Amino acid sequence: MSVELFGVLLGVFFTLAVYTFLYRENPYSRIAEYVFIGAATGYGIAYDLDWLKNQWVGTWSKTMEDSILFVLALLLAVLWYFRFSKRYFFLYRIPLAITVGTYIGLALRSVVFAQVIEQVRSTAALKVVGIDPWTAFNNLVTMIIVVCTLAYFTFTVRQEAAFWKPVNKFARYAMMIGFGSAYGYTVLTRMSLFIGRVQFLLGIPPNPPEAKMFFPWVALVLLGTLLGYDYYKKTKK
Amino acid sequence: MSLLRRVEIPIAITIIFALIQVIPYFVNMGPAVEATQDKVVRWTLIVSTGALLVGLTSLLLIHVPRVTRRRTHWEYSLLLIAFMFLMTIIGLPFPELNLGLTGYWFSFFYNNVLTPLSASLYAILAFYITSAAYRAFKARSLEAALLLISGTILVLRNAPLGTFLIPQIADLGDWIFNIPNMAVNRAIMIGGGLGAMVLGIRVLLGYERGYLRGGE
Amino acid sequence: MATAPRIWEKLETIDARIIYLILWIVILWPFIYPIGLPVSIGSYSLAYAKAIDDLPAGSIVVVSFDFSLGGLGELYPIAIATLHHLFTKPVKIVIIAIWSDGAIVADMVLKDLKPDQPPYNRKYGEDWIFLGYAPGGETAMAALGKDFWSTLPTDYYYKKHVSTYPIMQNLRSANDVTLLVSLETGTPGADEWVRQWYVPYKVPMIVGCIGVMAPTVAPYLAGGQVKGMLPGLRAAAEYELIIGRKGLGVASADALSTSHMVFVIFVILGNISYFMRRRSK
Amino acid sequence: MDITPLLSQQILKSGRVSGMVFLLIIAASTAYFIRRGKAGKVPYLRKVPGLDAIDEAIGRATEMGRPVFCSHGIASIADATYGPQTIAGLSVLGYVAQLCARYGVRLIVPVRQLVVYPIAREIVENAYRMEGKLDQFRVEDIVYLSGWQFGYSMGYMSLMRREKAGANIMVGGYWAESLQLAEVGYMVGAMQVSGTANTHQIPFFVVATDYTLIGEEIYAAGAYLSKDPAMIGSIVAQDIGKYVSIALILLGFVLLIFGNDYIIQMLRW
Repeated sequence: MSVELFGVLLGVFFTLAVYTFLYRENPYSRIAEYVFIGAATGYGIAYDLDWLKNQWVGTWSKTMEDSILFVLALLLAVLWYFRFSKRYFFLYRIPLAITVGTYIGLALRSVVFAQVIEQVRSTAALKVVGIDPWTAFNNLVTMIIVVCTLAYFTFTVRQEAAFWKPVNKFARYAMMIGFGSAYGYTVLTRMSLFIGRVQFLLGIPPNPPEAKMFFPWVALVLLGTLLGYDYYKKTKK
Repeated sequence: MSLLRRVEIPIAITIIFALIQVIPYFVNMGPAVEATQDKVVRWTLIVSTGALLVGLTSLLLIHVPRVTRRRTHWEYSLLLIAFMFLMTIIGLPFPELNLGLTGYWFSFFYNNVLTPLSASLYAILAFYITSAAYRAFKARSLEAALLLISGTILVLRNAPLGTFLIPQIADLGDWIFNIPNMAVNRAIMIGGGLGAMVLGIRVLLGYERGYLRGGE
Repeated sequence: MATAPRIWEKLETIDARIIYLILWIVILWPFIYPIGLPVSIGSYSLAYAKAIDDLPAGSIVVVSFDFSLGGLGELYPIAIATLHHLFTKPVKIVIIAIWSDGAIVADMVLKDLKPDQPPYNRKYGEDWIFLGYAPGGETAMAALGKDFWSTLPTDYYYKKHVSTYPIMQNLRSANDVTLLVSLETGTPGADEWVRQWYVPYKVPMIVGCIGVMAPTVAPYLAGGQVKGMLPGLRAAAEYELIIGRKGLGVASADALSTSHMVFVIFVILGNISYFMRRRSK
Repeated sequence: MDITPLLSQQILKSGRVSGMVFLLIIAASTAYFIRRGKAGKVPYLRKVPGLDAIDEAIGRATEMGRPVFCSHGIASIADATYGPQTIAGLSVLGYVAQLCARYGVRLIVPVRQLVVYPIAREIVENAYRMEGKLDQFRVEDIVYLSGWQFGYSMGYMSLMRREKAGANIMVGGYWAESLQLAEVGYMVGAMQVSGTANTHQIPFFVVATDYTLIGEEIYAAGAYLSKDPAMIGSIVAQDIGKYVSIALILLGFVLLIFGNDYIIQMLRW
């Protein structure tokens, strides 16, 4: 068997091994799980090392000053490792604080625009006059839903006044309709992804056509052993 | 060292690095400051790669003893360690030796092991999305009924057969999706943004210590 | 009637594995025995195709692969059909990737399509170019918008400087781009492109995405930033029918119909059993 | 108000002023209400059923003698958009760990991000220390699973099946794995509390888990559970942000009916 063909066999085996998990947790799904975690971690390390090398070659080795900064960053990076030291564990908080600080800063400045200002502005800019009635109606509905849902989530107001009850009800109904539709829409993606795997198993191009050859046999072996084992255990009881 | 032990030090570092990103973003301090800002972000990325060491060590701390002490499932742990080292070694950034992300063997394992595993797992959602709907899409109350109805309409809208049988369902489905769903998402997004901002401010004020919990 | 309620009770607490098995069957079946259920074409797909059809000769189109191998199931047919459509038009095509795996995926798609061979016969470096992966996510998008050359200095296949290719002479920043095609599964994706390319440079966009991302793109369609959208496999089938090149999308349409219908049947069954059991109580 | 001089002298950046003002309002009110809370003026706080359910979930797991799973999402703390969700999840983890230590129930924390791993470990370890039960803390139960999304979810699902999770608490940034975890959690009979601000994943949590924290509720979780008056005070700032947003929307909307787009222009400053 050529290496390429063996690769396809591996692909078919791991694909089906994952789906045996639907039946129950079993040695095949466990192999898939541990191989995946191991390989993915290795991939992550390789990927980061590659990234570090590119950073050094591409950017930081150009000037003396940058080289020093790069080395300093590496030294700080090593401090993470002190998490495992009983005495000096607190040192790991320094790289942590640098990381958290930078990203909290980035988050503060991006969230305010992307999630708040832009959303508020596009809601306030919804027109109800000078356009066709259907769009006007939709815009009005959108605005009301946004305002009611926002109000629904307030934490620190005693929602006792009479108007709260209909507002909250309306918000909850709108949310349920919205969540339902998002759920329903996602069915499409999930089915499509599985259809993609089925196409792989059936060897439909661009997938390697050899997969079709392996699919029934691997499926038979996996299912046969699992069902056989369970049947054997049942009858022994 | 006793000074470094204090939790105020990391909090101060957090604040300084956060403000480096925030203030020049709003107040004009010239291109030099902005260049520094970007540089700090890239520099921070290098610092955070160090966490790799921690992850690697903690994985080994769990799985090596399992293998050496022959605990349950130790064979699988061995498999995990083997694949981890395998991928690391064939992925070392030395293209001269045919290693690295573009090397033959790295691509081989990427295409034939990682990809099928990842894609198949992702696709397992087709099953869960159906079983979850089967048990939870039930008209127990008006709210649940609304969820059920709008979900079903959208499923019918996306099935090629659904729109063929009931052509109007495409418009109805799109309306539900583009108006109520979009509006709800927008409101949740605004609220979420506000929550994230308040949380960020709490971190800067040194109150949110979840991530630094402990101290002395 | 003691048995009837028991049936409903059983149906309500049915073993999930039976649902799984049925789903396997209804998705495998149409690939082995195609049914040929009809597909109707929606407005988003028409708008998407129109955006490409309306391109003036010589325009520069940037196609960005913003997804990894996991998104192939839905985006492969979209990517193939889109590039096929573009390669049959007299436009210049620049292919990039904002996701690291995006470059691998793009390479795969291009290898399948072979733009330099018939029926396309498009010259690499002159009619089209593949620049590979630009790291940095949203930052990379912003940088590309400002300056293409310094952000992606070399091409993917030959690692030669972009200045040596004729196609790149007229492409320095986002201002030179007539249309941006983002094929995306999430972050960074369409959202970020709108922020970094539409807002400052007003570059029109079309988006091919996985179904779940449709809600995040829909507001931009309404707002006019995005001109057309292909959400998921169903839209891929529609688009293939529009451009008259049947591929994986059309082939999957049957399986989509059967799986969705089974989903609906399950929901109906679940509700019937729920009400029957409640009534018998 | 005219801000052109500030812009023309290039002190402030055009297009960013509105965001800055909004951020300042939030920052000032957070600081103010924290101070007020510290002074003993604790604001009224409505019930968040999802958060109250955490106690119940842990109690139930304890009774059944099954472990509690608690995760904080898959986003890195080092992420400009989703990092705050992880911080929110970690605050919940601190609370959960404390309860688990108190009741003597096993706590399993699946981790996806390397950067977050040491933090999660310290949080749990410290909770056990504060309850005086450091001897019961098990390092190997803070599990780094995989940096790959689905490697993580597969490991998480297997763990729940193998260890027969009694409760599964998920608060943080979740993506496609949300439904995988929720379905398997349901199948093993765990009581589940979930929460995320990722709008496209909320529907799956709502359908498949017992209680769901929606959007901003996760950011208030740490303060809510801590019962610290200063922290609770800060939640008022979240509401103030909402009032400002609602006011801007309504005002802009009404003014636009009369052809005035002042508010919309203002938000472009």
